[in-house]
Amino acid sequence: MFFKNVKRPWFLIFALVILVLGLVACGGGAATTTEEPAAEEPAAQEAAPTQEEPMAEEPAAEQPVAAGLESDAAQVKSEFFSQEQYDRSMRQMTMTPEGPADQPWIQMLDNPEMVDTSQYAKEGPYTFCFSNAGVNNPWRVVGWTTMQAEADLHPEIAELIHVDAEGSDEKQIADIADLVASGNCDVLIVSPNTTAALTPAIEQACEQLPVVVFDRGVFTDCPVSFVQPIGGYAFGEAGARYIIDNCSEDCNVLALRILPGVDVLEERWAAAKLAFEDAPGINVIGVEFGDGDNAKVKSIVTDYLDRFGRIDAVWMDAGATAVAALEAFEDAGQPYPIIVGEDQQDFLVKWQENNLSGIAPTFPTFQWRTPIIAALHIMNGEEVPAVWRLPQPVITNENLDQYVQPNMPPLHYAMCGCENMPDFPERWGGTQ
Amino acid sequence: MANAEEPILEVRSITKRFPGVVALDNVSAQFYPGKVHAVVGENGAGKSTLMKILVGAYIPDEGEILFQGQPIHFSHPREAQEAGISIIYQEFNLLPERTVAQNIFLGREPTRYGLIDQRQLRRRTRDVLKQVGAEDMISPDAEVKSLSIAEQQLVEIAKALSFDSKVLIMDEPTAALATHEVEILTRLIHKLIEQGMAVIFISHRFTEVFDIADTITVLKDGQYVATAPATEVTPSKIITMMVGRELDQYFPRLARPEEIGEVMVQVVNGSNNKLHDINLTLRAGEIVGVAGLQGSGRTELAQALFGVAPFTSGQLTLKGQDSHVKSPNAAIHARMGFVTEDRKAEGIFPNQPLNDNILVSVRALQLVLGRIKRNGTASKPHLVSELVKQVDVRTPSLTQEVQYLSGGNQQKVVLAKWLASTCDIFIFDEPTRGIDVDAKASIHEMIRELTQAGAAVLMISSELPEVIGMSDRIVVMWDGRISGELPAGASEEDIMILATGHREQEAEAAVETAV
Amino acid sequence: MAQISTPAQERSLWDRFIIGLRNIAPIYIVLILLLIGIGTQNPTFLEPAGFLNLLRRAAPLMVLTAGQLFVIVTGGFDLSGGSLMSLTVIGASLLINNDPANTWWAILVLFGIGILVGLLNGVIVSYLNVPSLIATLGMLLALRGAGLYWTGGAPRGYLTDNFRMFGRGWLEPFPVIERFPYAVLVLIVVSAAAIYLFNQTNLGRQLLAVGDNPRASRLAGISVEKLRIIAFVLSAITAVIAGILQGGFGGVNPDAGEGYELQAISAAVLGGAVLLGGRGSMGAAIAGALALEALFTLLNLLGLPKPLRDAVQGLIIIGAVAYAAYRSRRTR
Amino acid sequence: MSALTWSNMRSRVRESKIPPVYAILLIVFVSAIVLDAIFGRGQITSGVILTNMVVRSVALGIVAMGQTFVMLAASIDLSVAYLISVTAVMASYLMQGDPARVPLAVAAVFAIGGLVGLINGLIVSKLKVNPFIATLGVGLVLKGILNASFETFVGAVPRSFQTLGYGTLGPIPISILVLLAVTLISAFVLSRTRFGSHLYAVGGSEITSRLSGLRTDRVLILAHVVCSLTAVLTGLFVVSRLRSGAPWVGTDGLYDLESIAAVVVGGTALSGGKGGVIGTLAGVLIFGVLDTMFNQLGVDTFLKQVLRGAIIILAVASYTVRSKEKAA
Repeated sequence: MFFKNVKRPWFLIFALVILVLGLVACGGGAATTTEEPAAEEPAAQEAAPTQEEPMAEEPAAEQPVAAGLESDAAQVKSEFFSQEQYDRSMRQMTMTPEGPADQPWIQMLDNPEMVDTSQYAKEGPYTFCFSNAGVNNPWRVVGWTTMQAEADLHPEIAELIHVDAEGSDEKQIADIADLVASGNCDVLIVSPNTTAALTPAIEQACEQLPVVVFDRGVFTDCPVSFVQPIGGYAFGEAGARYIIDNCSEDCNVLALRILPGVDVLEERWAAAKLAFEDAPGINVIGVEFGDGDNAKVKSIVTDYLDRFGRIDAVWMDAGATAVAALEAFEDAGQPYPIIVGEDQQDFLVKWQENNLSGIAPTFPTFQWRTPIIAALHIMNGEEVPAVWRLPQPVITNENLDQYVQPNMPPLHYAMCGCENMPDFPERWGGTQ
Repeated sequence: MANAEEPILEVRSITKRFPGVVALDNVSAQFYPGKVHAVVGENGAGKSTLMKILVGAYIPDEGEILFQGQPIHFSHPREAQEAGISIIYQEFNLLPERTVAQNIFLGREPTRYGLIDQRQLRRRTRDVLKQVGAEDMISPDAEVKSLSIAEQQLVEIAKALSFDSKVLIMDEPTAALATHEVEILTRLIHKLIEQGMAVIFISHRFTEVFDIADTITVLKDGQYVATAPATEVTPSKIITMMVGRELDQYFPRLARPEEIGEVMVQVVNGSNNKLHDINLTLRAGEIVGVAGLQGSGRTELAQALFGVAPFTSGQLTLKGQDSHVKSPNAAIHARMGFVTEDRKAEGIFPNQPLNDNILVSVRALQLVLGRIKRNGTASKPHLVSELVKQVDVRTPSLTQEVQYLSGGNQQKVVLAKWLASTCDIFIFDEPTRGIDVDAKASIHEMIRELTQAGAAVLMISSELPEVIGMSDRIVVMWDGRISGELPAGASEEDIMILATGHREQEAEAAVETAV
Repeated sequence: MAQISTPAQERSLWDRFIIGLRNIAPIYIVLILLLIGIGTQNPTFLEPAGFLNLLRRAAPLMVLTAGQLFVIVTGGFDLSGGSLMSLTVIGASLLINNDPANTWWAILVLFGIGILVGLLNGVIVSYLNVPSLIATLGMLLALRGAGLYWTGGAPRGYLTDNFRMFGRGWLEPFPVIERFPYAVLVLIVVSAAAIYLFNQTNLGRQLLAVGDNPRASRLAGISVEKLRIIAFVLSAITAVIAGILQGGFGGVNPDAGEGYELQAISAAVLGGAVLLGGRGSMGAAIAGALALEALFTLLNLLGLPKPLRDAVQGLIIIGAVAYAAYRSRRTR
Repeated sequence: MSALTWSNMRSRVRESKIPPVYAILLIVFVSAIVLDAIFGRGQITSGVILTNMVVRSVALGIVAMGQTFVMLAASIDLSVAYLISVTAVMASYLMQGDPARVPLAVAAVFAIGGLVGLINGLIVSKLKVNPFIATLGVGLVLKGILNASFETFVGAVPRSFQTLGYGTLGPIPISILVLLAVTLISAFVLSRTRFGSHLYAVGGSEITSRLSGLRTDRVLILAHVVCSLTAVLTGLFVVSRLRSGAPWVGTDGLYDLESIAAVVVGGTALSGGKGGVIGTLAGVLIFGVLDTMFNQLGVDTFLKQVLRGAIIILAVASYTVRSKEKAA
């Protein structure tokens, strides 16, 4: 009954305050969103930062990105591009790795400097501990399954303790502390959730026991060994190169990305952009972020087909949504484009069925085997490379057939190097 | 302190109108320090309105209020409190989850260095509790929800005193109290007036009015009737003053013997935690009035019959066969209807349109997926408009949200709801509370029509004239029991004697003296 | 106020039209404005095919919102809708296991699961008295895990074409426009059913009553618990349907429904539903969902960055509710 | 056996002033020890793991304290997760690893937090927008502004600042001391200041509070400000552990929903006016114990999530099941 009178002025004031906030948002408006890079989809997981130059924050992190769709890419380049690593990747793509060709997961590139690990040598059985950023997407699920299978191959590994941070830096830091504290671990394997955040925790772990880091790196060289394929530039370049070589004059290219801010994805795009820029007849009609969500990607592609009538090639920084993109063409009754995907089964199958002209650079899941092997070397006091650089095979129209496995789940990653392991394919969800 | 000749608080020719009603019509009164001033009158006589005006909860349309000789205009009860006029409403303003101390000094916590000074808080709480003589009954740190109603009321009074009030207003302070608790309150009030406080209180219980009050003012239908020293009037005189128009108020005729049919409801030794050995018969065609003070178990009786809080022992027979009405839904299946006392909380759906309000119970009996007619049922598609005509709801449209209707119209909507579900057993709890006079008449008319159509009606009311005027039989309740049954046309005194549990009181008095 | 002489149905069409116009929900106007805005940016959206595409895209959210409204009007929330959508997609890929023959019973099983989840929500709220916010929050967390635990981390099989048909397929040939998306067909059916249930049956009225005044509802013979449970079940069923549409449109995707629950609540609120119950319109809520989707599309077409889209969405939701609150206070 | 423990726990609790949630905490903890002894390595009771158990609760704990304030006032705050992100990013962006800039940065983020809290409070109290929607909207706005301005890790906090997250005072991690400090201060504010007492009043019954002359709007606004400030503190703690802030740290931690869950599990009623931070502390610790137990037992990730959800519901049900007033 009392104080009942309506406070109209308040209403207006707030309308204003809120509007101002809105404007601020526009002011800072970059073309992009950043969701949890970990939580959402494979490529984010594959993110492999450059582990050289310890303790360096990404240079461009200094000033916030402020740009619209177009200028965005340029910004990104300045932010993430490192000429020296770009050259390194390009060089390594052309090398022939040392080691058995049929076991890429124990191959090495760029004859790495070897570290003496005799100080860690001890008798088995061993307890391996693995702090995992998360198994919150198919790529990581396949990888994790593969790693377990690898561990099972070695009787001297009594136990593989696995703690899962569910995509949270905070949790993973605590998890690592737990593992170190428990004193059960003979060696610690870490797949960091994000590069910068996990560095301190891993530095602390290094003081206690040998550490092997893979997938993404950290800004420290304290781990005994760091396992990683060639990386983002190679991935991005391969796709772009294929489009450039196979697309006729005046070629409409749509670049589909997952989300900004994840270093490996930025590297892939930076390399591709570089390639597209000085290629004749290539016009990039748009760079869009699909959040790795099939529905979104499909909508985006549909809209672009509406607007431009014709798309000749689709470049993707991660193949998870390649099939959705292709379906957009089917639904619109348009011819398939030249497509850059990844080694995801559903894409490979579609590729083969419709014999598209496509290519699938990979960020191979067989890299999940290597840390176990490296850790065993360490336990045996054998040398391991400080940086274990793995090859990064590319699936092409020529070798496609050997990777298509219709009996495997749609989101299985062909480059798992697990075909000859026990319990294949059931253990990976496949059928005989 | 203040001398007794000067009124400390005075109202001069106050008038207050509400849509459809003149709540107060040119009322004047003086209240003196060191005196207890009882204001009596039926419900709707304007007592509460007057009190609310005194504390600034309402602003009078005409007239003025003088406090210590000065005209005052309160816009918020808080201001009145600070000036020294405190009121204790029937429904308490206490926070059950908080302690006594926190409640009493809410918003006025004593602080030291910006922090609540617990010690002082307790001390001051104990002081005010001492003033109400409850220092060893109530701990300052007790949570209010753990206290009895009586204790909570003492806390309310203590809260009022903590403003060191000069005037204390109590609205039905004894309504919810048991006899011995009333004694305590009485003593307390005497203590307060000795300290020179002016106490104004509203009550229906004449025993107390005459025990406590020095002066009695009678209101009737918003008009000032008389003020007299308690010593110079008798209860019966007061009653005739306040209900002076038994005869001039029109009530529909009572039921003729031949109209009264078979037994519809029979309760034998019905009991639950609130009710004891209820024996009640309700016949088709008759209105049984239930009189009794608040807290006497009237409402509980209704709830027990309607399955809200069923009888736990005893036997309930509906239309000849044993029934276990364990839920309202079951009651409605047995074609019972319950017009509740608290319309807002239990009767209406404020945000829903009129037609849905009326049809809600009918639909409750249909299949959940049954198709609805907007204004009726499959068999009677125009039911709503008919009922709206029948009970004469004033509304711009059938889809008007009922929150925008007047109280009287809302009550008619509730009635229409039960008419819609073709009940033949009706329970009315305060059917005309807060409704203006002519609406009352029409509702009385409808109730009688129900019985003439063969329904049985149980009508609870705290307005004696209503009970007397309407009922073919009168059941009086006291302390969860049926303390007596009276024939039609019983006098108010008879009812009051049963309702105030006189005999019990005398008995107890005897015991006390004996001890 | 004169006593009413002519009940509504006897009034002239014209009067009723005027009245109808006067209390038309604001969201419809907003929606029309948004569509016009889209049209100016890219006319194809207003051509039948383009518009159907927009609807097809919005279908999952609109369906989910319809279910969400049933719960909201009773004064509750259902936060578990989004993760139930994901569960549906994952479950489908496992149950169908690449064999089109399995699709039909798989769909049945999925609905079974959905109904079970709804019942669980309802029972926890009605009988354990757990506030729906917490109950369904717990359910959200649980379902997230459950789906993946069930399939061992990732979807197991492909979604067969006959399953995906609902979200992706077309009805062809179709008069005028040569093809008509099944998704829109499903949308129409669900909306019609929801609107029918909400406006034409006892259910809708009783749900409103429960949300408006639970005590009075009980005294009027409504069994409050039962209705709350029904509301949650309906919400869960729509979540399953939304999941089937989403999975059909996009294909296997372990987190197809992420964030949908909050969008659905926002949409319902945009449609004028009141969060503490007792008020809401099914049509307006569904329109609200479409409006939300249209808003995203428009901001897309304007080339506005995604972050800004979030901000705008936030502002619009607050604004809408603030305006509603302001209006209701003024009318008091 | 647990039933037996439960009953005498309850009687014991009823006598003392301890919130009932501690009974649940005890049960969870005991069963964690037992399970770990049977299926695990029985290490859960080792000092380091115990401290770690608390440390992993700190970030959630601090913000949950603030969440308790708003929920006592019968409001709710869904914007904390984004505010935590904003704080983490702004802090490391402003510090740029330079110890000299720490005070400036801290002052700045607290200012931002205060502003956000103010806006939340004003929208809820003055515009009468349902707090769920209001804070959800504000959260989206924050998210938008943040993502429009930052994409990834920016700047860094100086090593000195990391002592907040990693430093220890003797054997005890500073972070634990921070959590305890925040808890005690909050408890003190709630029990000893007028604001605290008014907070309970407003949550208990706004009408009664008004009639008692309280400025209920101000109380509500202040509560929201407090909540936002604790979110900022959490943000600072998180960034001190992560060394550098990224726009996703807050949402990744699920701090919004989990803080609400922790508060309710801690015995504070969604309807307000009942409960307190001491209970919330236990609510938070329960999550910590569960995480540790799951790790020690190597429970499957996805099963973990299921269990967590179920336990939240059961814990809350254990209070509400007997309560008369129906929830919605």
